[in-house]
Amino acid sequence: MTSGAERAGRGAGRDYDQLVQRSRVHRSVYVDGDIFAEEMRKIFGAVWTYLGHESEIPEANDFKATRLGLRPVLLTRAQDGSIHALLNRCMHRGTVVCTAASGNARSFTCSYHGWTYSNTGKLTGVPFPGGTGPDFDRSELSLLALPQVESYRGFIFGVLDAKAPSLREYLGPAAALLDEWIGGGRSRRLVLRHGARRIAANANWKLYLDGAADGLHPLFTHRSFIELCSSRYRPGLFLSEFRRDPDDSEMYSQIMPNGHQYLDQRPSMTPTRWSAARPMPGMEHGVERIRATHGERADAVLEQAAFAGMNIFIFPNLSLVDNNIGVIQPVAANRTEIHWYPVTLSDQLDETLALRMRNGEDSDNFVNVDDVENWERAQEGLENVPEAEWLHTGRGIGTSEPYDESQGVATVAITNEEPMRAYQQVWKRLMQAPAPSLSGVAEGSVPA
Amino acid sequence: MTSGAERAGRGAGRDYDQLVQRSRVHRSVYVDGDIFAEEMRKIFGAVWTYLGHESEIPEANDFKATRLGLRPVLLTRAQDGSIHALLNRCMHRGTVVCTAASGNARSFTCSYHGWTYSNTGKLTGVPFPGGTGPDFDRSELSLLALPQVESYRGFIFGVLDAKAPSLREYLGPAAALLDEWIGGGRSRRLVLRHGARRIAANANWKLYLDGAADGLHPLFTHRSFIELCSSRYRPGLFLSEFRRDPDDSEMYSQIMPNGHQYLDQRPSMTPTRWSAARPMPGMEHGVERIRATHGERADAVLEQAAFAGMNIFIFPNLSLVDNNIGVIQPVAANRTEIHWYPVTLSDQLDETLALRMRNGEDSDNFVNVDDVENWERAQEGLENVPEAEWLHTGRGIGTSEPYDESQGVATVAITNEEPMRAYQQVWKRLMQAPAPSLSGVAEGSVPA
Amino acid sequence: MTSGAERAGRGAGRDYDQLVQRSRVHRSVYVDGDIFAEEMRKIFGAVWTYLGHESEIPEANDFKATRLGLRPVLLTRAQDGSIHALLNRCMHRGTVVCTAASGNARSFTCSYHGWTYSNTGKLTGVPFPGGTGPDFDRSELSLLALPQVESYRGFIFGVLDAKAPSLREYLGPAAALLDEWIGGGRSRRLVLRHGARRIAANANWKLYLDGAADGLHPLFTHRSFIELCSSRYRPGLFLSEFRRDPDDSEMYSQIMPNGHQYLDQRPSMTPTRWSAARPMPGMEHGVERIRATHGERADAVLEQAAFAGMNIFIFPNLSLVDNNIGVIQPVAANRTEIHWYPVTLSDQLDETLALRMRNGEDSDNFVNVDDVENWERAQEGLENVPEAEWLHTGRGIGTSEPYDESQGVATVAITNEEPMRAYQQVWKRLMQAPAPSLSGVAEGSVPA
Amino acid sequence: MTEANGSWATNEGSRYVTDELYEQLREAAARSNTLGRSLDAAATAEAASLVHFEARLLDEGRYGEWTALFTEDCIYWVPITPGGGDPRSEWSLVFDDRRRLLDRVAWLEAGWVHPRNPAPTTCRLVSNVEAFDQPDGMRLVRSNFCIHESRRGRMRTWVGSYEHVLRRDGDAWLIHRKRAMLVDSAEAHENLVIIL
Amino acid sequence: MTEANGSWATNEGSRYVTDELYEQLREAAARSNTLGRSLDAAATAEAASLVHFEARLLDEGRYGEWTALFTEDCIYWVPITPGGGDPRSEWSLVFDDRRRLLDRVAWLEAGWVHPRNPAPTTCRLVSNVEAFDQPDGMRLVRSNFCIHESRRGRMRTWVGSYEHVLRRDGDAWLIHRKRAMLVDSAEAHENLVIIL
Amino acid sequence: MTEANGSWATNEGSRYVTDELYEQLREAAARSNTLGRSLDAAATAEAASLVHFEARLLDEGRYGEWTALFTEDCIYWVPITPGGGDPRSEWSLVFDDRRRLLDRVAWLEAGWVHPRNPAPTTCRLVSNVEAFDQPDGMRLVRSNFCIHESRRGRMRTWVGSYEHVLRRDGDAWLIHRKRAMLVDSAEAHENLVIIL
Ligand code: FES
Ligand code: FES
Ligand code: FES
Ligand SMILES: [Fe+3]
Ligand SMILES: [Fe+3]
Ligand SMILES: [Fe+3]
Repeated sequence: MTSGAERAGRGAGRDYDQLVQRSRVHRSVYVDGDIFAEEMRKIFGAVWTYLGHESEIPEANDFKATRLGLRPVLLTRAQDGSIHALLNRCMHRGTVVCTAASGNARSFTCSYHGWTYSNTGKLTGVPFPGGTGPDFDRSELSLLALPQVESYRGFIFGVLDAKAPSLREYLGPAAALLDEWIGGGRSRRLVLRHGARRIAANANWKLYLDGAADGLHPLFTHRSFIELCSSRYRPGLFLSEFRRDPDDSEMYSQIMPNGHQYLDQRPSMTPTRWSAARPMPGMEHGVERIRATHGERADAVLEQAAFAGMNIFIFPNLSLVDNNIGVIQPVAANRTEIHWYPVTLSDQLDETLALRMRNGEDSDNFVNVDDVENWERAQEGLENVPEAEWLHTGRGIGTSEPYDESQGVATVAITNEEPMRAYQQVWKRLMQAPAPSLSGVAEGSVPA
Repeated sequence: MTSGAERAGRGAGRDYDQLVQRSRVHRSVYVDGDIFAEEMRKIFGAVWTYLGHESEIPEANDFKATRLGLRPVLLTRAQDGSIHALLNRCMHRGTVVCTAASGNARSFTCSYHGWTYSNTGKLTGVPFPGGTGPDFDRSELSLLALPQVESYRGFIFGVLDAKAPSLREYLGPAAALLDEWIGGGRSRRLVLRHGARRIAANANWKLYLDGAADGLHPLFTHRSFIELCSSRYRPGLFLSEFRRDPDDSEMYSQIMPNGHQYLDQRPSMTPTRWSAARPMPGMEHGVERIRATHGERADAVLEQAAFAGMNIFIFPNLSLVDNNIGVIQPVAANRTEIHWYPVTLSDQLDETLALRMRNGEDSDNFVNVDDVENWERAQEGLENVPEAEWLHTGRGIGTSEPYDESQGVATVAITNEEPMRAYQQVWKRLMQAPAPSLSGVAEGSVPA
Repeated sequence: MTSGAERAGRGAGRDYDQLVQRSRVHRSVYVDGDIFAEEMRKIFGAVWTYLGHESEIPEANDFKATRLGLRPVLLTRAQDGSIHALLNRCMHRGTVVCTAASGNARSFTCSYHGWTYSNTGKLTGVPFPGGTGPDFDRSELSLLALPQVESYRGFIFGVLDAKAPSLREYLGPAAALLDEWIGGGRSRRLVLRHGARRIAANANWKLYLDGAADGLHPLFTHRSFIELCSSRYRPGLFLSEFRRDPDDSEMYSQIMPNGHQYLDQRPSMTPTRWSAARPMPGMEHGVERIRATHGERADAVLEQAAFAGMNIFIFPNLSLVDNNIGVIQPVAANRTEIHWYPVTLSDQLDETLALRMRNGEDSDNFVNVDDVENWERAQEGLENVPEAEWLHTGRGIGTSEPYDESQGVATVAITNEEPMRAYQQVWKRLMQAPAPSLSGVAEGSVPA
Repeated sequence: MTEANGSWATNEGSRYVTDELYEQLREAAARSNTLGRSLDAAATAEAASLVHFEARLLDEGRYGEWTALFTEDCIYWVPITPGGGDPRSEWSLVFDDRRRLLDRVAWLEAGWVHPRNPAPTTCRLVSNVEAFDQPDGMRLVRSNFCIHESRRGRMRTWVGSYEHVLRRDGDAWLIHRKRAMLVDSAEAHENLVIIL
Repeated sequence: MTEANGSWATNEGSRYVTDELYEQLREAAARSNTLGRSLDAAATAEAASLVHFEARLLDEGRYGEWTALFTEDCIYWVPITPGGGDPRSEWSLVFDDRRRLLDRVAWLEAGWVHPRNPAPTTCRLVSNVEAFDQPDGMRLVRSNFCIHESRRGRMRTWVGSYEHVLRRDGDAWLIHRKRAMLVDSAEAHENLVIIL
Repeated sequence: MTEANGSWATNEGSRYVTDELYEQLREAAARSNTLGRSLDAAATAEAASLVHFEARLLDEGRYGEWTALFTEDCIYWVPITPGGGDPRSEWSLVFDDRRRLLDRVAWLEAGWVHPRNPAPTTCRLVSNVEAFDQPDGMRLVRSNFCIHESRRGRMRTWVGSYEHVLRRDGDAWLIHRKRAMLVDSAEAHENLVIIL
C-alpha cells in the first residue's frame, strides 16, 4: 500500500559512511525500501542517466516512453530535431499524459481534462480558457523537463541538475570505450530496431552493477553454459576462458571516474571473436554465403555477427554487453528489470544480420538466467538474516591501489572487487548529497 | 505485510496547511499510506457517513454487512424496528462475527468461542459462564456500536462521535436535493433491490470526489461515449452538452457546507430527460407499450426510466448519479472500490423497470470505465514523480468568491474547481482534528 | 516492497507493558509489521527454538533446509554425527547457499562465486585464492552457526545465545511430557518420514499459540466435525467431550515455565484412545487383521493408531497434537504456515501404519480448516477496527492463581485463559530484552 | 457496417427485448444447473468448434466476423447475480441486444476508449465444452473459460462459465444467446473493457 | 442418503482398503509417467464427457449426483508427495474411500464448515483429456485442471493433473479411482475445503 | 544421444535455417489471424491428441520422447514481437532450430542450471485446439495454453497461443514448426527456464 515514492525522505537519516565501508557493505543498502526510495531521487537523474537511443526516435516528432528511475518520461524529438525529456505527468492533476510506448506526435493531450502539451513540454492548450480565472498562468505549467539532455554517439542521457557538468565530462574515459564498442569510425551509428527483451528479477538493481566488471562469477554462475559448450562442442568457446586462473588471463577490468566500469573479454576470444561463438541457428548457411561473397574479407565480415567482447558499464543504468544495450530499470528494493536491446550497425551487412540476432539470443537463453537466479538467491539471503549484516566486498584489497577518481582509469585483475568498491563510493557520495531539484519545484517544496 | 490500520498515527505529524493550499494540493495526500490510514480514522466516521439504505433491511431482524472506512460493520434492524450499526468485530479476540453479506437474525454467534450478541450488539451469551471468573462483566463487552445512527429518506448514516450535530444539520441544503432526486413527494421511497455493481480502481478514493461536480472532464474523459452517441445516433444525447463551452451552458455546480457538492445536468436534457437517453435494449417495445397504456401521460411515465440528471455528492462517501447510489469504499491509498446500487422508486411502474435497468448499465459499461482509467493514470503519475509535488486545483479562482461554509450554498460554473477546493478545506479541518473515540475505548487507549 | 527484516528496530520503541496487560492484549501485537520484524529477532532464536528432528537427518552428512523465524537455516549432520545449524546465507554477498530441501552433502558450494563451506560451516574454499589479497582471512568467514544446538528425544533445537541455559533446563517439566507423548520407554524413537502437510493462514502466528491449550473453542470452532461424528456415527468420538461443561470434565490444562503449555485430552478418550477414533479408511480390514494376529493384545496395539490425546506446546514454535509434530512458521504479521509432520514410532507395527496415517488426515481435513478460518477472521477484525484496541484475555482470572514461572507446573481448567496469559508474559519479557547477537556480528553492528 | 447509423434508434435490433424474452432468460438461467450428460462426441465437437472459433475471433479483434456469428435477435448477457437472477429487474455487467452489441463493437473500434489505449491483448482458454438439445430445437452449449488480459505490464484474469444457445441456420449454427457467468460475478472487478 | 447412519462404521464402504489396494495405488502412480499416446477420438471424447460432467456437478454443488458417478469401492486421492508416493505410509491431502467420501459430502452439506460460510464458488477448467486402456479392462483417463475458487472477494487457484480410472458399468463408465496431483502438492496451501 | 558431439557444429541440424525459411516464418505469422473454421472433428481430435501428448511429455520431463516428435528440420519459436514479427531481424524469446533445441534439452538435463535447482514442476492446460489444412499439405494446429510453473513455493503462469505446423510422417504427424505466442510477449518476464 505504501508507494515507493512516498517513502523518499525516510531513508535520509542513514549514516552512509557506516553502511558502505571499504571491505563491506551493509545489507540494508540492498533491502531497505526507504533507501531504495531515496536512491530513486538521489541516484537516477542526479547524474547523467541513460534514457534511450537516437535511433529509437529517428524522425521529427517521434517519441518514446521511458523512465528515469521510477519517473515516467517522454523522450521526444521536436520538429526542429532537438531532443527533450519530459516528465510524463500532467501538471494539472498528475495524470500520465501519454500511455503509448512510442509513436509520432507533435503534441500530447491529457486524457483527463484535455490539457495539451507540445512535444517540447509547453502547455499549449487548456480547454475553455474563459473559465481558468485571472491567476492561471499557462507558462508556469509546462511539463517538467529535464534541464539537460545530451547524447553521445546516439546514446541519450539526461540529468535533473541544470548545472551538472557536460555529458562528455561525465563519461570521461568511457566515451572512448563507447567509440571502440561501436567501432568503424565516427560515421558508424548504432541501430536499435530489433525488439527488446525485458527480464525481471526479484532482486535489488545494484546486484547487476556488482557483476558488471566481475570475472570471478562466470565459472560458477555460468557453469551450465560452459558445460553445454564443452560437452556438446569444443574448447575455446565463449566464457570458457573463465575456467583459467584470472591471474594467467589476458582479460582485465578497468575502473573509471563516476562509477563507470569495464571488463575486456576480447583477449579470450581468439583468433577472432567469431571463433569463440557458439554455433547458432543458420550458422553454416550464413558462413558459406559470406565466404562465397566476401572471399578473404569473410573473417572480418563475420566479426559483425560476433560478440563485441567488451563489457562497458555507465553508471547508473547503462550496460553494453555482447552486442546489446542493457538498461537497468529498478522497480522496487527487491525487483529490477533489465531491458535488453539488440543493436546493429548502420553499416551492418544483410548477411550478418540473422546470425547476430541468433547469437545474441544464446546469452539471453542460457547465460543470463543463471545471473538472475543468483541475484534472487542473494536478495533472499540478505533480506532474511538480520544478524548477518554485511556483504563482503574485500577481494583484491592490497593487490591494487584503492581507486581514487583523480586517477582516471585504473586497471585491475578481473576478479578484483575494486570496481564494485569504486562505484559504491560514488553511490555513497550521491546518497549523502541533497536530492536534485527542478527549477520551480524546489521553491514550495514540502518535506515528504 | 503492513496492515493499513496499524499505520494510523504515522500520518499524524503532517502539516496539512502546507499540504492543502488554495490552488494546489500535495501529492502525498493521494499516495501516502500513512495519511490514508489516518483518513480511515479521521474522515470515515468522524462525520456522518453513509452506511446503507433502509430498503436493504426492510424487515425486523434484517441485517446487512457494510464498512465504515475499513471497519467491518453490521447494519441491523432490531426487533423493534430500530437501526443499529455494530462494529463487526468480536469483543473477545477480534474475530469478524458475521461473514454473511446479509440476512435475517436476532443474534450473532462468534464462530471462534461462541460468544453471542443480540442484533443490538448486546453480549447475551458466553459459553460455560461458570469459568469466566468474578471480574468478567458481560455488560462491558457489547459489540462496539456507532453512538449515532440516523436516516434521511431511507439513507442510513452513522457517526462515531456521540455529540455530533444531527444528520439533518450535517446534510444541510443537500437534504432538499435528496428530496428532489427522489421526487414524487415525501411518500415516495427508494428501493435498493436490484443488485450491486462493484468496480475497483487502482487509485485513491479522493479522485472520485474531485470529479463529483466537475463539468470539465466529460468532454475529454468521456469522449468514447460522446463519439459513440454522435456517430451512431443523433446529437443531443446524454453528455453531448459537455461539448459546449460551459459558460454558455445552463448546467451549474453547487457547493454546500461539510463538503457536499452538486452538479445539475438537467438543463442539458431537454425537452425531457428521457429524450437525452441513448437507445437501450428493449426501448422500442417498452415505449410502445407505455404510449399505448398511458396515452398523454406517456412522456411523464418515461421520465421514470430516464436519468435523474442530478449529481449529488454527500461527503465523504455517498454519490447519487443517474439513477444510482454510488458508495465510495476506500481499500488502500491506491485502491478504491465504488459500489453502485441501481435504485427504483416505491411507485415505479412495472413497464419502466427494465428500461431503467438497461439505461443504467449504459453508464457503467461505456462511461465509468474511462473515469477509472484516468484515476489510475493520475495515481501512477502522482506516485512516481516526487519532484512534481502538486496537483493544480486553481481553475476558476478569481471567477467566483472563495467558498466559505457560512455562505450555505454557492453556485459556480461547472468547470470551476471551487467544489474541489471546498471539500478539501473540510478534509483538512478533519485531518487536523483528533480522531473520534468510542466511549469506553478512549480510556485505556494506546497510541498506535 | 518493504522486506520484513529491514523493519526490525522500528518496533523497538513499543511500550510492551502497555500492550500486554493481564486481562487484555493490544491489537498491534497481532497486526503491526514492525512488531513482527522485532519478534523475528527477539523471539525466534532468542530462546531454544525447534529446528527439525534427528530422524530427518539420520545419516552422516545428511542435511535439511529449515528456518529460524525467517532466517534460512541448514540443519546438518556432520561426518562425526554432530548436528549443526548453519545460517544458509553466504558470507560473501549473502546468497542462499543451498536451495535443496534436503539431501546428503559434505560441503556446499555457493552458486554465485563458488565459495565452498563444509557441513559444519567452515569456509573451506575460495576460488583463485591468489587474488583475494593479504587481508582476506578465510577463518573469519565461516557460515554463521547457531552457537548452541541440542536435541531431546530426537527433537533438535537451536538458540542464538551462546550462554543460554541448556535445552533440558528450558524444557523443564515439558520434557517429561515429551517422554510421555512418545511413550514406550527411552529406547523408543520417533520417525518423521511420512511427508509433511503445510498449511497457510492469513493470520498472525500467535493465534496458533492462543489455542494451544484452549478447551473453549472446540465446541464452536470445530462444530462441523463434532456434528459429522454425531450425525453419521455415534457419541463419544474425538472432540465430542468438548460439548460438556469443562468444569465437569476430567480434561485439564497445564502451564509451564518459558511459555510451554499442555492440554490433556486423554480423559475424554475412554475406554481406550482408539475407541474415540472416528472410522477411517481401511479400519475394518485393519482391525480384523490386528485382532486375528494379536489376540488379547489387539486393543493395546490399536492404541498405536489412535491419537495421543496430549496437546503439548513448546514455546515458541513446536506443537505436538494427535500423532503429529506441528511447526509454527511465521511468514508475515498476517501470514503463518503450520508444517505438520505425521510421526510414527521406531517400534510401530506395520499393521497400524496405514490406520495411523488415515486417522491423522481426518484432523487435517475436517478439523484444522475451521481453526484457520477463525484465525483469519480474527486477523481481519483486528486489522480493521483501530478503535477496538484490545483482545480480551481475562477468562478465568480469579478462578486460579496468576501463574508465576517459579511455580513450575500449574494446572487449570481447560477453558481458563491463564495459559495464554502466561506465554504472553514470556513474550513480553523477550520483547523487552535486547535482540540476541552472534559472536563477531555484534561488533560492527549497525542500527537498522 | 451499414447498420451504424441513426436509424438503429428505432429499428429491429432491439424490438425483440420483451418481458417474454426476459422471462425466458430468467428461467433458462434458473434451470441451467440441472443439465445431465452431454450429447454425443459429434455434437460436442461441433459445439467446441464454434466456441473456439468465437474465442479466436475475439482474441484477434475480428469483431465484424464475431458479430456475424450471432443471430439478428441475439442476446449477450453477463449477469452480476450468481446463477443469473432476473435481468428485467436487476443490473447486469453486460446486457446486450444486437443493437447494443453493435454499439459495443463500434465503441471498441473507434479508438477513444482510454483503458484500451493501448489495447489489452487477450488469450481465452475455453474448455469443458458440453452440448445439449433443447425442446425448442436449439442447441445449448456449456463451457468454462479463463481469459488472461495483458496490458501495460499487468495481467488480469476473467474466469467463469459460458452458456451458448445456438440456433440452426442452414448447415451452420448461429449464436442466439450467450451468457457468461463469472465465478466472482458479484465481487468488485477492475475495468471490463473486453468482450467476455 | 440411507447410508448416513452409524451402520457405516462397520460396513463395506471401507473394507476394500487393504494393503493390496495401497500397493496397486502406489504402483499405478509410479507408472503414470510412462503412458504413450491416447486412444482414438471416440474413447477420448467419451472420457472427456465424463470428466466434464463430473466437473460441472462439483461446480454446481450437486454432490449426490457426483457420488453416484463413483463405484462402491472407489478411492479419491490427493497425494502430497509429487508423483503420488506411497499412501500407506504417507499422509495425503485427501485419501477417501467411499465412506470418507460420503463423510466429506455430508460435512460440506451440513453447513457448519466456517470456511464455507459463505461457500466459495468454483470454476473448473479440465483440459488435455487423454484416454488409455489398462490390461485389467479399466479405462485410464488423464487430464489437467485449473480450478478457480472465489470467496469473499479473494480468488484462489488449484492446478494440477487428474488421473481417473474408470470401470465399465453396463453402458456407462463409473469412476473407480480418482487421483488429483497438484502441481505444488508439497507446498503450503490455504484452506482446502472444496473437492478437487 | 549420438548427436551430442562436436560434429553438430557443422551438421545438418541447422543448415535449413535460411533467408527463405525466415521469410516463410514471417509470412505464416502475419497470416495467422486470418484463419477460418477448424477442420472436422476427426482432424481436430487428431491434432488435440498430439498437442496433449506433447504437453504431457514436457510436464513429465520426457525430453527425449519430446524431441522425437519433431522433424529433422524443425523450428521452435517464441517471438517477442506480438504476432511474430520478423525473426531474421529481431530477437525472439526462443528461436531454436533442431541443433539448438537439442542443446536446450542437453542444457536442461545436465543439471547445472541454477534456476532449475530445484527444478520447477509444471502443468500445461492446452485448450481451444483447432486444425487447418495448408496448401502445402501440412496440417496447421492452433491452441491456447496456460502453463503453471511451481518452484520453491512460488507459482508463475505462462499464457498464450500455440501454432503447430505438422508434417505427415507415414501414419503419424510430426511437429515441423511450433510457435508459442505469449499474450504478454513484449513485457518483462521472470526467468524462462522451461520449454513452453
Ligand atoms: S489531469 Fe491532465 S488535464 Fe487534468
Ligand atoms: S473471538 Fe469471538 S468468541 Fe472468542
Ligand atoms: S555470494 Fe556466495 S560466493 Fe559470492
Ligand atoms: Fe554473469
Ligand atoms: Fe466522469
Ligand atoms: Fe482447534
